[in-house]
Amino acid sequence: MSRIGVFICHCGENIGATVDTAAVAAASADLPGVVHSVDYKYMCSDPGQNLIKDAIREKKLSGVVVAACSPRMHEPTFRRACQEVGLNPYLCEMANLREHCSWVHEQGEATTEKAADLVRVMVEKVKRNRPLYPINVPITKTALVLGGGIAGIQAALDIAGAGHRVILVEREASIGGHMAQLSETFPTLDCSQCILTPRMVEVAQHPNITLYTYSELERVEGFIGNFRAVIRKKARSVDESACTGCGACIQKCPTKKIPSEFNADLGPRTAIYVPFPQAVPNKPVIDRDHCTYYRTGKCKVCEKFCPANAIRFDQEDLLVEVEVGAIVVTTGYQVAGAAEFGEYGYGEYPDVITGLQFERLASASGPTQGVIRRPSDGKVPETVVFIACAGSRDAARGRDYCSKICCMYTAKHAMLYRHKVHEGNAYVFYMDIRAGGKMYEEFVRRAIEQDRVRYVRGRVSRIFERDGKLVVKGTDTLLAGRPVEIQADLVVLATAMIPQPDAETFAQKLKISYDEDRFLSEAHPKLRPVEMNTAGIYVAGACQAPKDIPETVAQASGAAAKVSGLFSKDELSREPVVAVVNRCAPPDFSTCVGCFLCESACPYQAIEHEEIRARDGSAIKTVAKVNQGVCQGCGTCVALCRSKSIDLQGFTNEQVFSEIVIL
Amino acid sequence: MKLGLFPGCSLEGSSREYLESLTAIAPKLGLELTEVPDWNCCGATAAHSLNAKLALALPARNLALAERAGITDLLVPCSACYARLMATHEELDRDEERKREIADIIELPLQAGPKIVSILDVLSTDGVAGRVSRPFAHRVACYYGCYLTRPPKLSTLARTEDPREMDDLVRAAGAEPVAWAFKTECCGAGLSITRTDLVAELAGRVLDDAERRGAEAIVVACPMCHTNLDLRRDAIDAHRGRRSRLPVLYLTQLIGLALGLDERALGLHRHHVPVRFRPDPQPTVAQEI
Amino acid sequence: MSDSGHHSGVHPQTLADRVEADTGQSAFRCYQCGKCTAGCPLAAEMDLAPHQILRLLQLDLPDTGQEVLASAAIWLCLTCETCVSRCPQEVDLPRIMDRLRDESRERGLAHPKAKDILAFHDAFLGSIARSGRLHEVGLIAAYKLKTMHLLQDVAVAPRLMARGKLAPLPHGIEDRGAVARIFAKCRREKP
Amino acid sequence: MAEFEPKIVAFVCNWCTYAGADLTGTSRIKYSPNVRMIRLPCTGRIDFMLLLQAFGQGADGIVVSGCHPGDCHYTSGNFHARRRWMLFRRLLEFLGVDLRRVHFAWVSAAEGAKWAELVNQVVEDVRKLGPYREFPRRLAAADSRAEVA
Ligand SMILES: Cc1cc2nc3c(=O)[nH]c(=O)nc-3n(C[C@H](O)[C@H](O)[C@H](O)COP(=O)(O)OP(=O)(O)OC[C@H]3O[C@@H](n4cnc5c(N)ncnc54)[C@H](O)[C@@H]3O)c2cc1C
Ligand SMILES: Cc1cc2nc3c(=O)[nH]c(=O)nc-3n(C[C@H](O)[C@H](O)[C@H](O)COP(=O)(O)OP(=O)(O)OC[C@H]3O[C@@H](n4cnc5c(N)ncnc54)[C@H](O)[C@@H]3O)c2cc1C
Ligand code: SF4
Ligand code: SF4
Ligand code: SF4
Ligand code: SF4
Ligand code: SF4
Ligand code: SF4
Ligand code: SF4
Ligand code: SF4
Repeated sequence: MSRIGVFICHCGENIGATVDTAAVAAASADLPGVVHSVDYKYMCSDPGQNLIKDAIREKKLSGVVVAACSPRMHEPTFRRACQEVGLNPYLCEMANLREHCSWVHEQGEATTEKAADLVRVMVEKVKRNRPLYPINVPITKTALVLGGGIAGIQAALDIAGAGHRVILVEREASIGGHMAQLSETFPTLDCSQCILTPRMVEVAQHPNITLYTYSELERVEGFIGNFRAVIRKKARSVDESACTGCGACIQKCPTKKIPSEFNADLGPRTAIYVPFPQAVPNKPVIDRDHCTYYRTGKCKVCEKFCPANAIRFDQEDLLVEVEVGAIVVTTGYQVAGAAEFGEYGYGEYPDVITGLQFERLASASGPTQGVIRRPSDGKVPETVVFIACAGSRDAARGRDYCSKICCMYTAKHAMLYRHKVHEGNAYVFYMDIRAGGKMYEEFVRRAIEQDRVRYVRGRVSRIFERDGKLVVKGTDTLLAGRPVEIQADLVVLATAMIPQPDAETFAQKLKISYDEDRFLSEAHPKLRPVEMNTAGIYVAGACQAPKDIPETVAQASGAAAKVSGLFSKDELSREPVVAVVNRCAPPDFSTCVGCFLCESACPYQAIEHEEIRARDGSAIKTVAKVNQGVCQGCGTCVALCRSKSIDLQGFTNEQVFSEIVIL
Repeated sequence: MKLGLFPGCSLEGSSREYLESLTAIAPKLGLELTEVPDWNCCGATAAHSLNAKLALALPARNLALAERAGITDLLVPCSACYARLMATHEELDRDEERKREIADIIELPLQAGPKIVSILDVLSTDGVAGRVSRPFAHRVACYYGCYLTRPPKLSTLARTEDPREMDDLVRAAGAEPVAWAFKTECCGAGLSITRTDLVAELAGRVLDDAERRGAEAIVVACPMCHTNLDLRRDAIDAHRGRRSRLPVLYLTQLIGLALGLDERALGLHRHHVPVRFRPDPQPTVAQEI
Repeated sequence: MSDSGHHSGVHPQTLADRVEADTGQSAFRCYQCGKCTAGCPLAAEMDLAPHQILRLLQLDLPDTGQEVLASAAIWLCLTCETCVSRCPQEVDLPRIMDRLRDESRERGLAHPKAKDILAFHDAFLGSIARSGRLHEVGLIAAYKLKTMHLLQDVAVAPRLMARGKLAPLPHGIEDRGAVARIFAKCRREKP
Repeated sequence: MAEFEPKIVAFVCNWCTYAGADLTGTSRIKYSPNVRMIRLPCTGRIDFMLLLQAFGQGADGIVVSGCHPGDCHYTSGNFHARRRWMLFRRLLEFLGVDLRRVHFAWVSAAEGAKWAELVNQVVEDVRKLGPYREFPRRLAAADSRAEVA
């Protein structure tokens, strides 16, 4: 039998002046199950709280209703008071007599009546409350960082710096990502590799970081604090521990004409290679698709010349299982490529290139040692046309979004070109200039005012080649659509930043969500920008949306701070407002019929499958099971379950129905 | 292959050599053509310039007649008619209500309608290559014009900005297609009679680029293109102040020549710019794809 | 009469609204990049560049609609579809142009320079309405009469005749009634 | 005769509408006292049985209100609610529920005034419709076949 105590607060005049609190207390005293009912001036004050504590002790209360202000204000206060005298805090509920009653209605009978109703409803509810206990999950204090671009590097270093272990997985042969490919970076024009490579080395040397390059995530299971991941270490064909990185193999490899990914296809590489000289680790891999030995069975030149006997043609992929408490996703982006730009002749004319290719042309470590030479004949171009928004803001290509960085890098490219080729003409065709960042607008103005880059407002319709020139047909919309035709030597397309080609399958593997453009979706666009919906998984960098390096690094540090916060405790304690699937006696075990409607509805992927087995181990049925570490308590599953097998603690069907019934 | 045929008005009049050459090569290439009974004009530019409903109804009647005649694939050699029929087909497909309205207007039932195919869809490179008896060994510029390639969503060509299908066909016939920039630039199409001055400018640019790349002929698959480049040549010459004798051939004529057919049967004598070739082509500008 | 039409009884919506209602094409999709104009073969000849036509539809100031309907540009558009093929926002300009021509003529706003083009279209449709197919000799004759451009093209016609390209008599279709009825049904009901 | 005072039950989510109604209070905006609120974590938790139950229990009108789409605390919860709403709108209609008595709304934590307006509006609308007698009777009749869904 319930023994409920009701405590009506006057909140000074706030409630007392409008609601007849004494009448409410009197009415409540008559409710079935109520053994104690008082009103008092300030329930939240120490004497007020003591009233509650004393009553709990003296009257052996099994539940408490405090009728006062909004539970959003003082629920924690009163629940703590209950707990202090041994009553489970979840047996305390509040009726909102202030915000929802006295402050919004005139003094009068109807208002007092409503106040009494509100108390009655809560009394009915609290009778059905059950003690709940915070959910504690242990935390494995190791973070898994997926993707070794600047985002992954920054996150790994920050987490490792906070004293936690990090496993960094990069699928290419070296970490560094796109930043390693850039020449100089806006808005300061520092040399990209100069600021990046020290951090790459730091990663390699950090005692808390384990680096897996040429590796990918195979699968992952578990939940926040307790993930188990399997990493596939792809066969390098080189024994990393034996290899000294002398490079003899690379020099001798006769297969030399493979387009270099690092140089954005503007230069060759060998079949055994490191992506670039400053690679971390500086150990080669054999590209088996191109290696003569793997294709024809003959060659092994590298093996012959390797002084360390490090070549392993028979090496196989290795699966490594790791346990981690948090995952940071930093898988980056790609740039939109070839086939897309028919009207610009990309792929047709060698001198129509992407911005990323221009970075390699402008980079001192690039195929032209930083001299801007056009790919077709190696001439230094006299006129370069840059085309902004190539493939971005382009519904026809299924991409409505702005890539955000290209306005800036286009200004940078034009500027670098003008610095390197003083006589050269640089034109930029643009629609809008988006330069919202610290010193960004100033940067663009400098390109226009000092470096005399000529900006033409209008999109280019077509490019064709004539007499060795690329004829760029555009218009100037600021001059009422006057045709602007430029005979260019080189055209640079600021191609869109797009998600990795495998973004969807990758996201599905991790059970995280992505948006219609296939960028990963953060939990809240403003307030939880580095968390994913799935607890324990964080995101940073261009895999979430197009962004530049400063923003990427800020987000990476943010994600790292979140991870460090999580790792600062040994156990994770959560509100027990979570869903549970019921259990009942054999032979049913649960009324769950295994339809998994709940699974499809749960926004947090908290529903798992559980096999119920008989004593002899034979499977009886598969039912839903809520992972309480992941469930956020929204209750969507409850509303959908037809057999009423899943219920939300704290807001059970029984509780909510009883509230309605008593109304 | 059995095909329905919608010749369109031009092919019965000013562009009859297109129809003549098509009918001449068809049996050689195994194409059996059945004309849509009692077809009517598709309305061309005039109808859709002035009356949206008419622009659907006129082509729709032809679709319905073709369907009634049991035609499943309908060849429309004229690119302009092809574009009108494609557009109508697409719109009626998309909009059932519109379809019912139009069926009422044309007083004929219309279901799915036949599949509409262009001349480039039906000619196969293998089919041509296998039957060439007199390779057409000249450099030519393949001119696709507007209506075969646009809008890209309806076009059946793989690369609408730089299509290759016609180039492949002439190569199969022994010719050497030049890489040039005006494959799909507009020649002025429907303004041929009313604004000959503009056509002279636009068609002139096309001609210019073809000559510059050393083409010995322009190859077309559209009566409008042919009219503008061939029949309007004097106007173009006057506009540009120089004379050009670059012949303009229908694709079907070029293939016909390669198949060894008689020039007259292919209607070459009907052209305004005489079709003559130097025996040993000496390209002026060397451009390779 | 104001063309923004907020207060006119006959045209309750703006021109942009009317265009959208009939063609499904929203002028507001256009973000004024100018790519249409950059590729349009006739932009240089037009009094309003293609993107400017859309801009005027968007602006909807008191006289902008009128300005569009009275422009020569809408009559010059060749419906070559170059613009829509490349438009990043997939705005079907030629379709909008068709609709603008339609209303321009209906409301007697057609640009004087459009006279010939209109005459040609009318002659063309007249020819089809009569016989179901286009009769080129008839068309040219009708057009010349309408425009009094009797001398233009005189050089071309006999040459066509000589090469057997022009048939002096029309090839009509059999069921001319069917086509005549289509024309009758498609005639716009006058408000 | 005293004016009919309709009984309105509001199902609201904890994060947006409940907080919005708190703000109505903090701003001292007055509204009709005829409403009783049931707090739930999310509109996604609202299942149509709850609505039936409320009508069965004598409610004359119902308000369902949560976060604006896109602002849901639980990311997609209120989309589920909205989609399901379409479905059970039909079901409610089938069962003979007077749909004019069910109001679906979005009230955010910042929309205190909107909450007051909404409640007043619904109270007025339902007052005009009069007490809801037909449905409870039907429900009682159907009670033998109890589990409706
Ligand atoms: C032409 C151009 C010029 C630019 N110039 C500038 C500039 O001047 N200033 C500036 O601030 N920004 C510039 N940027 C932007 C800059 O490149 C990005 O902001 C930055 O590189 C984003 O870093 P990231 O780590 O998120 O992604 P990335 O650099 O793409 O790194 C992602 C890494 O993850 C790896 N990876 C991907 N998938 C997986 C997987 N499944 N498993 C394991 N590893 C995976 C990739 O191999 C890669 O190493 C420019 C961009 C371009 C295209
Ligand atoms: C008109 C307008 C509309 C906007 N709309 C949006 C929008 O729709 N979406 C969006 O994302 N952003 C919007 N923003 C931007 C948004 O306001 C800011 O991004 C955000 O408020 C920045 O937060 P903050 O904490 O850095 O700064 P602030 O909000 O300025 O907070 C700084 C705090 O520090 C206190 N403070 C200052 N000096 C001291 C000191 N010496 N000691 C102690 N305390 C101090 C201040 O009193 C203040 O409380 C808008 C901004 C404006 C102006
Ligand atoms: S075996 Fe392969 S990697 Fe080694 S040298 Fe030969 S081609 Fe190069
Ligand atoms: S030669 Fe051997 S030791 Fe030297 S880099 Fe190659 S694999 Fe490593
Ligand atoms: S950043 Fe600039 S260039 Fe890039 S898509 Fe946005 S507006 Fe276009
Ligand atoms: S200052 Fe503000 S309004 Fe102006 S461009 Fe920048 S962000 Fe836009
Ligand atoms: S809990 Fe309910 S919804 Fe989920 S699987 Fe079981 S029966 Fe289906
Ligand atoms: S309460 Fe919400 S988060 Fe928890 S299992 Fe149900 S749907 Fe998922
Ligand atoms: S190309 Fe499209 S979006 Fe650009 S100005 Fe023209 S119509 Fe507008
Ligand atoms: S369709 Fe009209 S507006 Fe568009 S490019 Fe052609 S002529 Fe210009």
